[in-house]
Amino acid sequence: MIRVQSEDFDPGAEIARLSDGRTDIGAVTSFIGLVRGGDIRAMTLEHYPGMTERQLAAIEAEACQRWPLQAVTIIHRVGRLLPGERIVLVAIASPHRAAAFEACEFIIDRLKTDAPFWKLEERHDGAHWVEAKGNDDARAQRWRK
Amino acid sequence: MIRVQSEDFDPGAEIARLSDGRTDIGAVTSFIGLVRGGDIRAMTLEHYPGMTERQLAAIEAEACQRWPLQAVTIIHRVGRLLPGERIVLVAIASPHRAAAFEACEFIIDRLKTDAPFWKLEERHDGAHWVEAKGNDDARAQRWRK
Amino acid sequence: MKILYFAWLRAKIGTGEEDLSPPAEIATVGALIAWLKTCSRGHAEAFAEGSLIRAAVNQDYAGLDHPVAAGDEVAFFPPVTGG
Amino acid sequence: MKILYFAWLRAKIGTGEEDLSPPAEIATVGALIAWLKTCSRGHAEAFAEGSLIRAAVNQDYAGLDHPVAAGDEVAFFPPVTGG
Repeated sequence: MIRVQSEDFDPGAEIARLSDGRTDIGAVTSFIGLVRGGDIRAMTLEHYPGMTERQLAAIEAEACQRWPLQAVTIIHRVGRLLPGERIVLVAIASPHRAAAFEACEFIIDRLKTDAPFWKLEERHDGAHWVEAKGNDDARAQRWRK
Repeated sequence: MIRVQSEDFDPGAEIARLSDGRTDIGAVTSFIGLVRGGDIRAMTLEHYPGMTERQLAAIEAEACQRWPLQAVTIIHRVGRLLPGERIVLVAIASPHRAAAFEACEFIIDRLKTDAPFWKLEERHDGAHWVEAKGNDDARAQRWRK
Repeated sequence: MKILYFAWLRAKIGTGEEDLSPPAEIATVGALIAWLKTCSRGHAEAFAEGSLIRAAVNQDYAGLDHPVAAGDEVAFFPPVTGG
Repeated sequence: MKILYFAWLRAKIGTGEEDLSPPAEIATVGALIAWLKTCSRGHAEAFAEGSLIRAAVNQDYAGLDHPVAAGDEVAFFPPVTGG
């Protein structure tokens, strides 16, 4: 399940939805990314409607091919967010914990390098587009084999 | 925060609690382990009261020493559980996602090999104590260096 | 041809979307960039040497050699920073 | 000395806890196991050669050479299977 939305999401409801009423799931993992404060007063998430959903669907499909997954949820917010607000959720259900962890990390790593979102940070000296981190590329690279 | 209890827990409330009212957290990861059905009709979790909490506290302390963590929650249920029921929650808050993922996986791996819990499975042919998996030892071993 | 710009490219060029009809000999992403640079000062600045820019054709990532044609949706944007 | 048994050891021995006073020369976990095997048939079976058993002294994992003394809490159990 993939959603790109401006409103907040409820991590508990999303995580519960993955396993509710099922008895074949052994492990549910989740990742939530949040806006960190400090010098950042707000952050505006821009995206490329259409391509974003396509890329996220491709990432999800690749994860499902690589690991035995029973359910995948990816939710990413867009628009202006304040420090402490949730940006993104990735949640995975699998029979096995190793697969659930690896797939969750794979999806967020790949999302960071492939999904067309851009962050505009508001700092004390104005608004700045965040630059991509080489570190993120290196993390995403781990999954290519 | 460490809890050993027979009643169920609310993953959403526990995960939200880690970051509520804070603006310094960048990543929250969680792992939920559930009873898988199939041939298993029920599972009874036995533990060693006192030593369990000690071991979990030691695992949490080691995680906090190895990674920059802002909050850790470990909840493990005991008693009789049915397929689909939650057994364990590990949830982590950190400024950084790599630390949040690694610490979450470290804690559940170590919990599986070090925390004194035992599973008695009820199958079609009676009740059987689950045998420890060499696989779990190997996973826990990854973290020794 | 529908051309889309995101993030600082949108800001520099002054629009997020334009419908353009490049000459028929513009047949690749690379050629399209070279042609766009001649369209305005904003375009020239956005596509200046050294800018880190990604391209997508019909919503899939595309390299400089990727073909483009009338009717395509071509997007330009900086390396992504979501998540 | 408080001796605790868990999981199938508890089932085999027939109790989860007993207060015992081993002879003074029983000074290590290994010696305690050898002595416990003489206590009853259930004990002998539980601690039979080849059983995979872990020990803890005062709630910390302990090897066969670990000292035990009056007043200690000593626990025996199979490899753990929680999580």
